[in-house]
Amino acid sequence: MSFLRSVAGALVLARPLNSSRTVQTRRHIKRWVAPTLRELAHRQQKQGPQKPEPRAGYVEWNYRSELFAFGKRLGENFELPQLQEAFTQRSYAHQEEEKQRKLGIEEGDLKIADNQELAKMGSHIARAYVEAFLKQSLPKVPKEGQEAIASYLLSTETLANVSSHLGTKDLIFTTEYPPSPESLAESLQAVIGALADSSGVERAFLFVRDFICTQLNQKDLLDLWTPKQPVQLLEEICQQRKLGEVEPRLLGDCGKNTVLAAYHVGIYANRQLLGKGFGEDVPTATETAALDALQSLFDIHENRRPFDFGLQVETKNVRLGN
Amino acid sequence: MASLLKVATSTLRSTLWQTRSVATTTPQLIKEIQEKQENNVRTYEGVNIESERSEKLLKSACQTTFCPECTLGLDIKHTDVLILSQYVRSDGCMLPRRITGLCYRQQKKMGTLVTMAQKAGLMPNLGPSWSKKDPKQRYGWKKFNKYFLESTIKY
Amino acid sequence: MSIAKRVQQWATFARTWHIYDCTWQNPFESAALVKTHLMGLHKPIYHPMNDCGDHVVLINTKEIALPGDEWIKRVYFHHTGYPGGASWTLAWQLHEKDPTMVMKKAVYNSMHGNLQRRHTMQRLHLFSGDSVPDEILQNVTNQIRTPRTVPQRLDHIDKETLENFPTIMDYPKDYILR
Amino acid sequence: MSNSHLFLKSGFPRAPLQNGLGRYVCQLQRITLKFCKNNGSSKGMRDFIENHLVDFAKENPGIVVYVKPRRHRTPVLVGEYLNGDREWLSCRNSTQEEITKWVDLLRTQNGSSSSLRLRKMWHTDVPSIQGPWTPFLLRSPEAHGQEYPSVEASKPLDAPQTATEKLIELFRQQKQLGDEDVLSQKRAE
Repeated sequence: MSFLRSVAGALVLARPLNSSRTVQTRRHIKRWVAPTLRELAHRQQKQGPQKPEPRAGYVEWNYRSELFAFGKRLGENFELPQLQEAFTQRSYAHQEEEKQRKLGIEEGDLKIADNQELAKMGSHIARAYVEAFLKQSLPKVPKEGQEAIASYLLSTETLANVSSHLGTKDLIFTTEYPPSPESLAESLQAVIGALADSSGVERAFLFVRDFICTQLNQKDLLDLWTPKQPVQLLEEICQQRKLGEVEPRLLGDCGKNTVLAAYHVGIYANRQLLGKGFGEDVPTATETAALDALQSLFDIHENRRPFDFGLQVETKNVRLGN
Repeated sequence: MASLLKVATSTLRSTLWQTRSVATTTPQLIKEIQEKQENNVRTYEGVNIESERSEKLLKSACQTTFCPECTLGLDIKHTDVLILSQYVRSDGCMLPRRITGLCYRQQKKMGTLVTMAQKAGLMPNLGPSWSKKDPKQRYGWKKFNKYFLESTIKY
Repeated sequence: MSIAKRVQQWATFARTWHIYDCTWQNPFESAALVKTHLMGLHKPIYHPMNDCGDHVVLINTKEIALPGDEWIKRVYFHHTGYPGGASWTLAWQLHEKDPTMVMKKAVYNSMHGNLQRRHTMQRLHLFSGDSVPDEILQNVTNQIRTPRTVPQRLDHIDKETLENFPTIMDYPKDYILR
Repeated sequence: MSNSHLFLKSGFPRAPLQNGLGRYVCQLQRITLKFCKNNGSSKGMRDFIENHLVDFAKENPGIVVYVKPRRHRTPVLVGEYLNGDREWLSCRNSTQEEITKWVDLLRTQNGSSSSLRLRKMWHTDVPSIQGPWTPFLLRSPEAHGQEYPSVEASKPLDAPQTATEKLIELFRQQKQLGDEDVLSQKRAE
């Protein structure tokens, strides 16, 4: 009898044990998870921030369809080999040649075309068109003003910004990743050159207008070009246009003896108010008043009529004398 | 018939009005003895002096029943000192109603307005001889400026 | 940020100096007016965070006027923090001690619950009389109009208006002028 | 309510590179569709690929389409944009209509809008045409060069006409009437 009882007791004891163990394993939070994650995070931090890998290195990557999509996205039709040539940088081409020479392939088909002459042609077209565009949309601005604005539009960082927003970052063949602003700018100029070759100069002009000239929209033109001595410049212009002698006049002031003094100066030419300016002291106020007068004379005020990006610049007056 | 009745009552009232104006006490008439010399006849005559206010009198003020607010519609404040000073004697006391000819309500209102003006120190020259001519010299809190709100006058 | 933009912002947030004459004005009405100028509420660019308040110079704070008998009815409470340190000062006693204090406390209390209250009070300059140091007076470029007109005392009215002011009451003939 | 919006990048609705001013460029560069060939949750994705994917690719030649069949993985849509944003969308148990809607959303977005908290629904670089307010703007001309404190500038403008002024006015009218009578009498003689 006692034997039967002991067997039943053992059974009873065994059953809750293993059930609790199974319950145990299911509910129990594994104690090794947190330290492992902590160790992983620590090692990752020790390595420092991860270098961005190029998108070309992914599994799902097809260069040919990317090129095709790039052309279609901009609404232009390119020849793919020419576009590919536009994206290969000179440094990359040299690197490939060394690799192939090391492998012993003879000189014959070593030549990998790089985008230098395409870029040159593209930048030439872009400069010519931008100057013509500025001459037509900002007629009153003097020579060096238009040059300053044109140089801003064709500067490397503007071009780099435009090309990175068109998606050329992943398509460029360069030695280092991410591509440097110079290579981005160069590739955009090369694309313009390729476009001129494949579908004519007019399309290239439209491309330049739609992507580079539109960067002027709602931009403070005074930021791009501030005349050095505004007062002397204003005097010259007044003499040329016979507006009479320029004389600044104090219109008002705030808290004269305090640190936060503010002066309001108006510039008059034979009793006609040309411009008003503020400043923390009288010279700055006169300078800003002269700047304001120049802005209204050249019509580059903040609240001027916005640029008309739909205008067609006749190709004849785009001087392409290369 | 109604117009006849109205005419009768108005004449009755005007006659009554004259009699009331007879002063009970004997008036000390102020006369000025004037001396006139005509070819050896010198005559002395007592003439009533003409008060200097009469030529500046408003026409509408000469009616018998005149109140600045009822007839002219003036909303008098305690700062209208030029108007209030006409109802006040030189020693600052308010003239009685039989002299000012105001209705009862206006007389009481004018009284409070005059006291307000005097307390605010706007009429220092119309005060008793012993009063301080400069309100700034008054004692304690009285020397500081104060003003009054006419809305507190309850009638 | 071109120079034109920088200078434009400098002018937009410039602090103008106002002057306010408290003669014959109720301190609490004028406090509401002064508060709006101190905090910059009168500017269309006001925002609690952009601190665009102006300076206000208060002159003749000794000449403020209180209605009726408020001089003896209004009481200012102060406690030194030590036991038995409570004290109640009547308005006229406080005004006698420091003529600018009534106006100062009025403006301070009108900005009730404003966290920058003590900072804004720095921009308030109180003068009991109308003698203001010259460099402060040069800063002033605007005068705030008072809500109440200043009453004129009878003996200060010029002779000419006294002479030909119309009379609305004439003495009866037999009246003896005393 | 989740607090994720507290740490979201905040900004204003901006068209990248003045998009649409010169010409419109679709901002979606690539779309990747990951799905499982026989798992039930990818059924919607598989239907979408069979029925609608080819038409989608034809309509939008500017978008590169990648299809990733992965065994035992939930279906996922990943959109990559020209400004570098990457939008990850799980389409587990969603029907093909829903997936078409999500793909349309991805195509018409500027960037991953779920990661940007819009502070305002508009943006302009030229906020004011006449220039911001300055204290010099509405100043009365006679205030220029005026000596302060001045009694004249301290008077209230909207003070009502006092009884004294009204009385003086009445007296003046009375006198004028008087003069006219005298004149008319003189003219009558």
